[in-house]
Amino acid sequence: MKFELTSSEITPTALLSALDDTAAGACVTFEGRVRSQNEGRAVLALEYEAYAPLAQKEGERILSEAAARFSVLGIACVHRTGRLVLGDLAVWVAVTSKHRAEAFEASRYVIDQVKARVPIWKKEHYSDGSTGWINCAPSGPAGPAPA
Amino acid sequence: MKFELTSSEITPTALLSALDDTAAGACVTFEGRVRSQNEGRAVLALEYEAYAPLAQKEGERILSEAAARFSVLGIACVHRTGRLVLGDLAVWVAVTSKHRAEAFEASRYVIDQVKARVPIWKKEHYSDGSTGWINCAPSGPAGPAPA
Amino acid sequence: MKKTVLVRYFAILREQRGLGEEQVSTSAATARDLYEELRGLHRFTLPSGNVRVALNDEFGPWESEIRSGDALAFLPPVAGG
Amino acid sequence: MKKTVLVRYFAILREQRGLGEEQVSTSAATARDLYEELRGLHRFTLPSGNVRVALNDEFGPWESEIRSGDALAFLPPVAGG
Repeated sequence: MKFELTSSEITPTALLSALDDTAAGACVTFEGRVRSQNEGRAVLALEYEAYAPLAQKEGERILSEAAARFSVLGIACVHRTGRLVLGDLAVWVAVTSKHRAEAFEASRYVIDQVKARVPIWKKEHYSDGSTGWINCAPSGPAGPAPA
Repeated sequence: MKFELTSSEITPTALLSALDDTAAGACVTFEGRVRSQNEGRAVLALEYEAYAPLAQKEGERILSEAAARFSVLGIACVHRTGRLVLGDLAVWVAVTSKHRAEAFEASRYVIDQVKARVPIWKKEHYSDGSTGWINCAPSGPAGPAPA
Repeated sequence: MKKTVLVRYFAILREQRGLGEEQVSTSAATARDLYEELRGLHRFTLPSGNVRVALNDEFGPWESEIRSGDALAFLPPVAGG
Repeated sequence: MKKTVLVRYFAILREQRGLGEEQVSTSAATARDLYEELRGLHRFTLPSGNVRVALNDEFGPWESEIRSGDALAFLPPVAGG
């Protein structure tokens, strides 16, 4: 069970091999990538800023909750910080379990909770030169952005 | 959108790169692997047998259904045939989408339907030398095995 | 009147029959009649309620009428994944 | 009586403040009082209802009393993933 913040490229292959377990019949992974459009605006790059000590604690709490709720064998989550460009991997979740239902449910739980609770912020850089902190418009809702 | 039956090792890295798309913010993959235990019995190896022409058609129908039901960008499923040993990848599903909900739901739909509908059979080889066709006990239920 | 059809067997049915396919001469009217005939002959353990039939590489109802030249396949409960 | 606390700012608050952390001398009793004081001073656009507070690297309620030596962090709505 491992939660990690990293300022360098996320490499799923190495991370997955740490979860290898011949008791596991199922492995679900989620990759969140920098996409070219957000709410109709062309995105060129983005920055993630983390409050590292608390992000680490909250991330570990989420993985513990998932392990307690679902019958899983292994669980991992890595989140990038710093500047990312189109197609870069921003967040990666993997769960192994004996049966598939648990791996699906636990991985969904982890990414939903990470997005809602871990103190990480995203600033988008748009093709017109402007930038914006997601969810931080003064009158906007405080909920997490989709996907 | 691609469904494939293969008698050689499934290699997710190559398959994933075919799904690369900078419009995709989310990618969910499911890996089904040969696990060491099934219903309390130690498994050494297994064989998958497919009715290839109909398995191909039914697999393609499932991917079409998933693409029609969920807003996805890319979708793929590969299923092994032949003899597999512990840890081998038996089935692989990947879905890319703009937002994460669709990728989770579509990948779950695909694997659930593949297990329930595609004419593929599994024979397990146990550590005591015995073998068994899964779901084919004469008095047993006809539903698919978990995981 | 007898007709000749190709029958394919998979998984446990293939093993119980001892071969993967064969030409069968039968007077069975429907796919179900043919399965019951073959089940009695070869002592298949699966009742038709646990088996599906495919006619010419497509799933079909058990009540499908069979004609000379048809290809039938009897499919035990599937277990992919 | 004034106390001195460390305040950390993140994301849009960091940019609006123009720095990531500072020592603040304040007579605010609670975390909320301190945020409102700083918000007025630096024209933060986010009301406290859209911000969370962390006290000594742990989420805390806005009514937390603050003491000299505390480290507070003001957290805009998160957007990981």
